[in-house]
Amino acid sequence: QTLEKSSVGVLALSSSGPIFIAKAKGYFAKEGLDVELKMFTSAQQVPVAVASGDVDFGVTGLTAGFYNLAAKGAVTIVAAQSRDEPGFPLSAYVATNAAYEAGLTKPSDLKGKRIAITTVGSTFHYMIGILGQKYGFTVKDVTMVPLQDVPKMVSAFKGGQVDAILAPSTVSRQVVADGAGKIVGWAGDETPWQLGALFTGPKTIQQRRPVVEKFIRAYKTALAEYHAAFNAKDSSGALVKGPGYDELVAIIAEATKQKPEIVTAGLPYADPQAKLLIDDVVNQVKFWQSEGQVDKTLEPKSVMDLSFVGQ
Amino acid sequence: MSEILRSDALPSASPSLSGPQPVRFRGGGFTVRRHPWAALAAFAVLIGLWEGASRIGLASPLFLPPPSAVGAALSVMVTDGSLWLNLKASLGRIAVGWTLGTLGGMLVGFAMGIGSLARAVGVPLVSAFFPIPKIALLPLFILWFGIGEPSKFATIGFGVFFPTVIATYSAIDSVPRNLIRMAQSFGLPWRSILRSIVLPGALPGILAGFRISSSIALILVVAAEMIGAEYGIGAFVLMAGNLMQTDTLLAGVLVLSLMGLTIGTLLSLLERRLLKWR
Amino acid sequence: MSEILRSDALPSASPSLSGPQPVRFRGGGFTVRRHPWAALAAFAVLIGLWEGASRIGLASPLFLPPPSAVGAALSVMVTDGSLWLNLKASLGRIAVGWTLGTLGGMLVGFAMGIGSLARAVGVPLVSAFFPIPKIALLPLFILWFGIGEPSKFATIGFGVFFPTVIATYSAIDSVPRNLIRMAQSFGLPWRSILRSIVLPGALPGILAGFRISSSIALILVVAAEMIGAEYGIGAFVLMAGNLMQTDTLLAGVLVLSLMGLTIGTLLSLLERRLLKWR
Amino acid sequence: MRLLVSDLTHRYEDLTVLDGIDLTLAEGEVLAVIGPSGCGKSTLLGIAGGIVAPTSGRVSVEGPLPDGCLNPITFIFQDFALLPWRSVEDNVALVLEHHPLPTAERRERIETGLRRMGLWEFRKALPKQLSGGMRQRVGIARALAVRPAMLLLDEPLSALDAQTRELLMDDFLDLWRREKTTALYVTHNLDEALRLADRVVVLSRRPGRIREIVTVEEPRDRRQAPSAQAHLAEVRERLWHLMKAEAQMADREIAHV
Amino acid sequence: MRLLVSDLTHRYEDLTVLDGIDLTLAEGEVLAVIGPSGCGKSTLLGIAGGIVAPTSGRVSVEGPLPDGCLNPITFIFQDFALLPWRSVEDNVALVLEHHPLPTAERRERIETGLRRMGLWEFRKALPKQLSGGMRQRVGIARALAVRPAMLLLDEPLSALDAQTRELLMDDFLDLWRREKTTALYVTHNLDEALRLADRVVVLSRRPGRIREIVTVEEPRDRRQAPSAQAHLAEVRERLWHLMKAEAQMADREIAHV
Ligand SMILES: Nc1ncnc2c1ncn2[C@@H]1O[C@H](COP(=O)(O)OP(=O)(O)OP(=O)(O)O)[C@@H](O)[C@H]1O
Ligand SMILES: Nc1ncnc2c1ncn2[C@@H]1O[C@H](COP(=O)(O)OP(=O)(O)OP(=O)(O)O)[C@@H](O)[C@H]1O
Ligand SMILES: [Mg+2]
Ligand SMILES: [Mg+2]
Repeated sequence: QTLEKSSVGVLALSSSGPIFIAKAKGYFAKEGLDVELKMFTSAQQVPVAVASGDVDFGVTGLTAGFYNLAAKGAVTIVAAQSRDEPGFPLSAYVATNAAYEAGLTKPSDLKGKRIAITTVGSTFHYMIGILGQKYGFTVKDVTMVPLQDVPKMVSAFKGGQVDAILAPSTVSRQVVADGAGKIVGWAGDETPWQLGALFTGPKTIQQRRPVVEKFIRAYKTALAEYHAAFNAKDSSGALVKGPGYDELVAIIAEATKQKPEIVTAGLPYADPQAKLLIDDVVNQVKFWQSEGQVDKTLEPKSVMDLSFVGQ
Repeated sequence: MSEILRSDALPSASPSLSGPQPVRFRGGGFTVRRHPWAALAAFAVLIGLWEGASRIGLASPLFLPPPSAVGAALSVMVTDGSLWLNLKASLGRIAVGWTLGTLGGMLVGFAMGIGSLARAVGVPLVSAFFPIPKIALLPLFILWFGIGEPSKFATIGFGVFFPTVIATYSAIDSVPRNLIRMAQSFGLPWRSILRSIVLPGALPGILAGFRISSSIALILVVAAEMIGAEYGIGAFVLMAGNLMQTDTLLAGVLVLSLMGLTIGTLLSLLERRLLKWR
Repeated sequence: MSEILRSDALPSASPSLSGPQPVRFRGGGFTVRRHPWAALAAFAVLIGLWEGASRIGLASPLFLPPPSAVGAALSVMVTDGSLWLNLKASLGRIAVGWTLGTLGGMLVGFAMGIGSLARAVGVPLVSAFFPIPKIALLPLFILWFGIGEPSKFATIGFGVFFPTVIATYSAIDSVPRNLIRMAQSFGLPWRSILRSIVLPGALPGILAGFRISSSIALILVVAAEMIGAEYGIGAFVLMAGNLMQTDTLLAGVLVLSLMGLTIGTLLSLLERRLLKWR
Repeated sequence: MRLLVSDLTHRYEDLTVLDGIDLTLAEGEVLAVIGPSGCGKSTLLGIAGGIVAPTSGRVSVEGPLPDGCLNPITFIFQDFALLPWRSVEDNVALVLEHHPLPTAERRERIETGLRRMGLWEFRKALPKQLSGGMRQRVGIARALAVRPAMLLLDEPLSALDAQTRELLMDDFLDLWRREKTTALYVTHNLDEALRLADRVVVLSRRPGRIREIVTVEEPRDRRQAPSAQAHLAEVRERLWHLMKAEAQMADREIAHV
Repeated sequence: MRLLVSDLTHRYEDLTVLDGIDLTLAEGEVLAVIGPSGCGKSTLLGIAGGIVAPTSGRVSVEGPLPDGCLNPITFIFQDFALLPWRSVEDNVALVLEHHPLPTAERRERIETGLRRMGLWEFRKALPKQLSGGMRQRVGIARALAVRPAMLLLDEPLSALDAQTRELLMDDFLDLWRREKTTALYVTHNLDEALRLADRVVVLSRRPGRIREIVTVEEPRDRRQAPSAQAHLAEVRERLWHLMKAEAQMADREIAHV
């Protein structure tokens, strides 16, 4: 029996772990799919690749660009990826030493500061937005400095040209270890939200619905395994190693070309049923619309097709 | 014989022309005729086809938004003031960076045009630095000058500097030697020769250099604004790209094209004013 | 009277020269003398000063690594094979993109050079597209051609296309009309005139265009590689900048400079071969 | 070959350049055309050679063609019009390329022309390697290669220095002594016209009209003799008298402030 | 002013251009220099004018200067050497600018020169708006503005067409009739030399040596007369005889294969 060909665009990050697991442990093959992994270097590119038909599926963080593609009917969310969740250190607010001494000691102090982000419309931009929603300020109250990529954010941070950055855990810890700044909070603790999703093109859903169903079944199997291994907590609320922990870390380390200890330090939370934080997705769309970066006519719920995960 | 004559100007089958034969016209072709409306028509047809293709769904509005969408995006830019904001930021950067680079380049170019030693030293240095794409130096400029305006000025300034140096010293080289000899033969002092002959004689070449350096400045302002710029046409286009707003992106590109055309037109006016004598 | 004569070629205080007076030399200056060693000396002094400044701690090695560190970084690139890997990637992209853009540009340029209608339509279109910095179109190209090689080829190809069009049709315009008239007066057919006169006559202009388009290709390969390329000198430089490895960055820049110089030299050789007749 | 020009008028857009020209060239005659700058001499030649289409009027030719004539009406240009990228022999070959000739004849035509102009040892040279005089000799060799019935010469010597000009005038005299090719010879130079032409047409300043046609009685080959000088000086005087005022005015008219 | 050239030799790097030139220009004399291309005529003039430094030999001047002379030795150039960005009057003004003159005198010098050359109505024109002949007239007006004691003319007419050349020769004759300025006149053109010069120096081809100095007996103003033609034709014959072989060889020597 020949396997049906399919492809998925991913970033080489731990958050794509379930895809790596499903591929490595043969869950796709079990469903009769031959899934090719295509690695991309930035979150912008994955939905574009889906939209242009280069790949069938994509898993990555949700950005304003993504919703614009969704608005034009190029992509649809079909399942959840990772999310920011209390107790899971994924993205940190990091203050420079100078800013810290000047009183930037907790996330709410970010109001009125210069913050480096990658690009306008990125996940970091939204995280500032929801932080503001929580503490009563808007994006206009901070100065966002778009620097295209994380390394440049770090150099601007180290050079003292911004007061703070929002950065992934590994980067944040490295910055702190270098003595260049202090972590003042974690986005997961402050503002839990739906960081990423699995998506495909509406055409694929229409024309190859069985493939989508098979893909998501395999994905959910891997996701459940991932959740059990990495997201388990003991009664005190501390994280513990779940079943198959080392095997799965090895798979992810191999796929992301990272050292296992780096991988273990930044494993995000993922819902075992691949269920989405629907309210947050709606909030995201509304936020981008209020920022003027997504078409106002977009109906927030229309970006999702939840039939596959049964929500 | 008749074989040979067949391909001739005179349609005759014999080596002698009996009666008078009119001389056949054999010029023509290779002349430029004017088609004053062709350009307008071409633009109209192009835009019409493009709009039509979008309307009947041949081109997805995501990949190629119709002209009407681009126009709408542009009018949004105009009404919400972002056009002016971004334009101002970019034009300011071009003005400062270009002026710095041009002044420096002309100074060095003049030294190289007049002084043999400056030239001997300068030419190889310039040829080594000139081919380096200045965007490759962006990371370095960010390290040196930070992510603020100075690094953007530096990127544009350095990009403009080298072509200006080359244009200036070549322009001085192209000042007719016979004019200098003439001035010497009338006993004009060195400074007069420089002021009255070398400078005005080098002007056309220097102005031609401005044309090149201004288009380089336009490229580099876009590149420089990709890093750490809040406003600016480059930042705007990049943002539109990131947000997958192709209509806005094309509106930004249109603005860039108009900026380039405007700068070019201004330079032409300047040339026509200053070089009336040509 | 003596007042007037004082500033003269002839050192005399009276309106008559009593005895024979030698004619005073008043030429000189404004001539280019050669200083064959100056360039080498300048490079040596520059590198020496730079190295010295780093050694005695005047310049921080992070911001301006000494030449020795750059050299070391370069030799690491050579030994670990990354130089070759990155160079190969960039050169491949330049080769494909430049060739596509040049072929297309020459085709369109020829059509515009020969056909009046093609010109009437083409000139305004080209002048509208030419000033757009091609990096601004990168997001669009990624959308159209994906993030792989095709979008990089397209960026380089489009960047090269427009200057080639302009160079080609200007080159055809600059083919001396008198040669075409001569050919017509000898009854040469249209195709012969095109092949024997227009084509070779346009060659110098086209080759001069290659010089511009190759340097544009070099800029654009760096720009294109800054977005989603694993290998390539542009990606390499960007990565070095991101990692704050200024020595590696400068090594990459050095490689770019050498690439530019090499391409320029190759074009000079080509010109000298093909345009021996000038 | 004879040339018949009748009631020829030419306009470039609004600029009338030639007005009512009537002219006949007899078989083997050398007719010089002189006239102030811009009076339409080159235009007249272009029309006679079929590379300018006249606004109105008739231009026709009749009479025998030389053996092997490939291009009855052939130009010799002021700026030589050599292809700089072709060697001397390839420049001559150019005008034979589109004719179906046996290789031997093709080679023979090239060699004869070059030898006659003393260029055989320079056949591999590029134009830039030659002096102006030799370049024009290549132009002549090229014209001879097509065995023309009529030569149209547009100031063929005015790009040369005076001494080379003297040498080339001898070459032309030699050519007409041997070949007797009909020729229309445009020049600014009275002395040139007086050395080479049977008759001299004087054109008025623009729009060019025929002011007078002066015949030089002395045969071409005897004009160097001291005995001929008085007659030539007289013709020269007459021509210069016809020309002077026109030339003065034409010279000032070019200026536009 | 008199010019004395003795044992002059000039080399450009390895190329010997002039070899052992001895020459004297008498007060008010017009001496023509003819010789084949590249024989060093312009170099000789450059040395006499002090803008080329000779390799060896002496060049000196003596004698009275005209009233108000600002630049005793003054050039007139083949290519006119006008500043294209300056108007006619400003081109003349250029050579007065570095002299401390009263404004009235400055203006008077410019006006006199321009009026004499018939350029006063064109004083605001740019060079590109003038014909070649008028451009050279500006060159002459400029030279006159400094009241020169000696004129060095380097083929001043060879960029002009033959008819304009005739007109300008009359201007020169007029100038020497009035001013009697000593002049060294380089030309390729025998007829020009015979019209304008008192004596004609014939140079050999490079390295230029003096082959002969021929005196034209007939006074300059009477040379147009029919009675003078025989003598002039004879001198011309002699000069051409001296030149012809040199010119032929020089013409071929320029070619390099
Ligand atoms: N293709 C053209 N289009 C418009 N005007 C032209 C064209 N060719 C020539 N003229 C004008 O027509 C006039 C006559 O030109 P033509 O070249 O025939 O004069 P000419 O007598 O040969 O002058 P010259 O002695 O300077 O060679 C000139 O005023 C010239 O500017
Ligand atoms: N600055 C220079 N450096 C080297 N060689 C030169 C220089 N100027 C002239 N020559 C050469 O010296 C020779 C004589 O030059 P010059 O200009 O004096 O000749 P000419 O007699 O005026 O020639 P023509 O009649 O062509 O004007 C020529 O072969 C020329 O190439
Ligand atoms: Mg003409
Ligand atoms: Mg000379």
